[in-house]
Amino acid sequence: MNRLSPAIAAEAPPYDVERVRADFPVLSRVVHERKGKPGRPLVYLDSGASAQKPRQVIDAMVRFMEEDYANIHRGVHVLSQRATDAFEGVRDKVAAFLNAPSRDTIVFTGNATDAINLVAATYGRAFLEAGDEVVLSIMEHHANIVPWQLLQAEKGIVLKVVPVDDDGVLDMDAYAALLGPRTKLVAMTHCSNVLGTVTPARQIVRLARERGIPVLLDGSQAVVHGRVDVQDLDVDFYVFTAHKLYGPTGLGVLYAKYEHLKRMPPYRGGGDMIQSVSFSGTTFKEPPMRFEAGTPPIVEGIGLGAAIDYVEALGRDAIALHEHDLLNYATQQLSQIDGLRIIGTAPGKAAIISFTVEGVHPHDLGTVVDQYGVAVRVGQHCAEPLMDRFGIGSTARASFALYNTRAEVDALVDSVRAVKEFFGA
Amino acid sequence: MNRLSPAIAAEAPPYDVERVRADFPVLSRVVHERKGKPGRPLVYLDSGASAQKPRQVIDAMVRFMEEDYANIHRGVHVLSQRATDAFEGVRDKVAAFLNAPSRDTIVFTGNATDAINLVAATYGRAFLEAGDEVVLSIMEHHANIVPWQLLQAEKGIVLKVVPVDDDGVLDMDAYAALLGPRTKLVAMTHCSNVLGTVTPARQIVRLARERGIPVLLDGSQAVVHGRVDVQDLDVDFYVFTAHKLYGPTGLGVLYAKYEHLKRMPPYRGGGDMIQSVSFSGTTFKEPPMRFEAGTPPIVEGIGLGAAIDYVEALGRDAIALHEHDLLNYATQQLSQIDGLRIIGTAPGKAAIISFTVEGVHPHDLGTVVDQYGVAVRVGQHCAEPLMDRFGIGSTARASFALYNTRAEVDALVDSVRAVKEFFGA
Amino acid sequence: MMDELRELYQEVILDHGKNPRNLRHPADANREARGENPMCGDKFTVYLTVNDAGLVEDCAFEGRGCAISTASASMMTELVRGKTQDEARTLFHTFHDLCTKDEEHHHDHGPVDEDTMEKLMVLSGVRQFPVRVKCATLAWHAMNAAIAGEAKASSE
Amino acid sequence: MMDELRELYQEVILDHGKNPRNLRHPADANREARGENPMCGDKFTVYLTVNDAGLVEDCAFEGRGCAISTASASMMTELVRGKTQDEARTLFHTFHDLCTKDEEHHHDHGPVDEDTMEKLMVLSGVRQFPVRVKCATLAWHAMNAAIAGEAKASSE
Ligand SMILES: Cc1ncc(COP(=O)(O)O)c(C=O)c1O
Ligand SMILES: Cc1ncc(COP(=O)(O)O)c(C=O)c1O
Repeated sequence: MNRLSPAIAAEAPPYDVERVRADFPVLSRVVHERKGKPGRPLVYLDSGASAQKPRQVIDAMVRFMEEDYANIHRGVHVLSQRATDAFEGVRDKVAAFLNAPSRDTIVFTGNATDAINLVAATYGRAFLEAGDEVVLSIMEHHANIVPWQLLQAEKGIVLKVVPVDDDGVLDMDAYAALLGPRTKLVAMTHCSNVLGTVTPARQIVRLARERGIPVLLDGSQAVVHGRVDVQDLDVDFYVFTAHKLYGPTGLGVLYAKYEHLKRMPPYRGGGDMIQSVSFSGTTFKEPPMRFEAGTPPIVEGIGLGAAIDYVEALGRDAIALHEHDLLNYATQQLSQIDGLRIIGTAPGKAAIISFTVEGVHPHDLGTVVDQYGVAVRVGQHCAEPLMDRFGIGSTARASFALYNTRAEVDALVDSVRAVKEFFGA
Repeated sequence: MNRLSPAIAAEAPPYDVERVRADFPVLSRVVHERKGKPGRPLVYLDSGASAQKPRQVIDAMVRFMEEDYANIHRGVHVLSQRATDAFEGVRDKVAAFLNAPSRDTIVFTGNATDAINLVAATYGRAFLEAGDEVVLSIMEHHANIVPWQLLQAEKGIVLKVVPVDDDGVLDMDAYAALLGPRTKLVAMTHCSNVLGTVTPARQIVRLARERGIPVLLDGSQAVVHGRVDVQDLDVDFYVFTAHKLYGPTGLGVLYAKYEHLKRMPPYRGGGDMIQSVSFSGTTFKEPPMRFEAGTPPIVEGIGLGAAIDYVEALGRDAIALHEHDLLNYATQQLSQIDGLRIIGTAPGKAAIISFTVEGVHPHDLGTVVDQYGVAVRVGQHCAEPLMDRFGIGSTARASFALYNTRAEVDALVDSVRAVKEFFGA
Repeated sequence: MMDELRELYQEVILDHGKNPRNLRHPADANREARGENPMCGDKFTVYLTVNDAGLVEDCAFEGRGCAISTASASMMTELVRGKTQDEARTLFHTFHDLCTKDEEHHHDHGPVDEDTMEKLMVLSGVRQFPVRVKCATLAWHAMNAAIAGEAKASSE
Repeated sequence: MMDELRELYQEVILDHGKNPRNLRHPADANREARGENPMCGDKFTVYLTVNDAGLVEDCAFEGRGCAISTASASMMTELVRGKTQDEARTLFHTFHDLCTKDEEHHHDHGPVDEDTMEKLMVLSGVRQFPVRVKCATLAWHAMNAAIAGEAKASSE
């Protein structure tokens, strides 16, 4: 993610959030309607868990299923050709989205979790040995912890954990110090789903590359909040998940340098990833097909293509600017609430705010603000080690997306005040 | 799959295929329209590769994305609760569809391939050792071959292959003879995607169970063409894929006896499958959650639920009866074409017809009939060993679904005749 | 909407949530079990002192969670104390039904006195908030596990 | 629609498809490479006899596929024979462009005589049938691999 330069900001057309909201059917929903009671307009501040889908994405999936659907890669008939072209076209689109050097570096998976497991199960299992070290951070999502722990249990690799300071800033000195002769991989978040911290990806990669260590970045949150250029980052593996990018569930993306893909053994076995099958010996296709076994999430691919088109049309810088404004405003408004503590105050962070309120458990807070129509996530956010680091069991988290408004920030703030009143906190 | 009893046939309401067709938007499509030329109505005979989706499935997915979408399992807000209830409700529906003893025996995966890989990578890797034997058949889909070959390469297990006779009937004597003291698993198709052969699943399971050997059945084709009762079959693992059952891409199902799931180590690591994560030790959830890492194919789950409702509403026996009629009619009509050879003539087979035409390569046939609007699959159908068994490189395959008609069979037959004329064969 | 919230967070619950009773580790406890809710990170340990006659002489807990789970744990310790193991089990199953099932599906798990039943009813306001049911039943599962001699509540 | 089919299956293709030329394994072949199309199962082996001066003295093939791939292999053997290795490579790249790229994206890979070009054009009718491009280029990839000294065509 590049920082926004003021030049870009000045050139940006005015961002019409109301027009944007009209693209998302669910945003006009009223919740908690009950016999005779009017209910509350939905204030959706849980896009960090999963983003809502614009009409354009839904329509693209519907149109595809109504007009061009067929299984791909194996058919000579017209629908299969059209479906194959459409799906493989999305591979080009994803490559362009990440500025990947070639479409063959893009592997489709089930979600971001699956993409990281792919790397652990193929690259990790093939090239890491007992005693080899994988460096990750204390703020990783479980998706970027547990696959390495499974490898640890199987192969005896060692996990090294980079700490964060009290603001949630990655300790780069500690990071540099942890890189050693046994370090065989760095697996690090590009943006924390709890703290909003954007990690200094270029520096992370540079330090590792100087020592010949490959780097995987978990971009599940990062691609949503800013521009990503895998060539500029010179990163080895980059992972994200479609459903957080306003796209469908059931689809993730792994970018990997072709030189790695080329060496990696297969992940799952089955149709579409083979060159030739016989009981005396089976051969596999070249990447990326080698890693895509069976019928892929075809319709979901079409949806992701539409989602990328959608954010590109709005403009990724414009989106970042809009979210930045929401982040600033929300930070300022929430900070005025007594007893409210924001967890994660790194400079340049993404539009994610985790917080606690003294005297109120996040879970109770979540239930009460929900009654006001405000959807925030409460809990550990799949980042238990980070919770332990901050000595808390859980937080409430508001995450902002391209369709949120300042009025929704106000609704959040009002509902948190109501919570405090309700619990006398 | 139970054979249809005449009693059921007599009671069945008349099957209104035109009303059914109206549910599938794509079926009214015209293909190969070109400047001034009218094009041909689509004759979709490739449902064995992937089935088209009824309006009911598409609508359910759209409605869910427009009204109730959120990430599941982790939210206290109303959308997350509704989404969780809807998605988990599908688990109940799938359990009922297979007559599974409990919802906890249903694991969602990415597709059927993923489901078989799950069993190979967890059950197989944990409980099979060098020299242990897995028995499968010569007519397996690559999805039920390659995962076992990967395990073979890793652990030195041995694959034993049950042959078929010239009709494509599984050689049950050979099967019984192959079951030995080292046999640790039987992995067998319940219905061949090439031959249409329905394997005698109860007998397969019974023979194995007498020797204490667990059985996996690949039901990817079987669930589409008939009723499946996993308890009646007493099968250990049962696998299918949503997109062939008129449901969405990106979703597969594994049924497994709970006693197995309970013992199986995790598959992929990540969020949602853990009980507690820390760098000093992570614990996993109970099945089925242990096997579902990260954000699942949520919207796809909703679609599968609607697909199951759809086939149940039409009546699975009524569908089977309709397909049976198409199969008989097509077999009879195609058989009248000189030089046409049907590969797969097992009694009681499902509505799938593979064939070759003397003097015409299937690939050329596919291209020509496509120009007539007829979509058949040509190639190896991900079953290369079976092709070798029949001494052919590939076949053309027409597969029939609940929406096909006798008129479409006629269109197929006419187009094949045109092929012969075209190539002077 | 505040009606539903008041239904869930009745005064007695807010009180027990803020000032939990029996939040301690009894030195003579001879049974204990942990319960945890992976969604919110709440963790409780429930301690029982069961005498030779099978009477629960003491019941206490450690850990902290949301208002619902804390209040439920606190009230539970008061309800279980002085009951036999069988009666405690009855309470667990009765309460579980109250929280998770429509009335027509409630089973008769054994007699529960009126006063206790009233308290269970208060806690079962959670039924209107399905996602909070795990909070309300967390300590109860642990208690039930402790009686069964398990170290960990099996349900989540 | 039959127009397009006739465009793809021109008489010369149907002829070469049915009666492939140079379908044999030359005893003096000193280069060979396999090519296979996993979609349809077609497999070809292409044999070259290259002399010290780099001239392709003989070109032949074994294996069988669809009319398109067989005809393409057959016609290729005739076109490549008597050409230098460099010329054969030029033919491959020129043909590949014809089959896969719009005219404005064709590169100049070297001179191709008119007669040969005409035959390549006939084969490149496959451009209208993208899914058949692999058939038309299968043997060519193998030929190109054989020249490069590889045992297997790398592209699919
Ligand atoms: C018998 C059989 N098994 C497995 C599969 C694999 O299904 P999927 O590609 O959805 O994983 C298929 C379909 O391709 C099949 O027909
Ligand atoms: C930083 C981060 N990594 C990984 C994931 C996992 O994504 P998924 O659940 O789609 O696999 C998430 C979201 O849950 C995330 O926020």
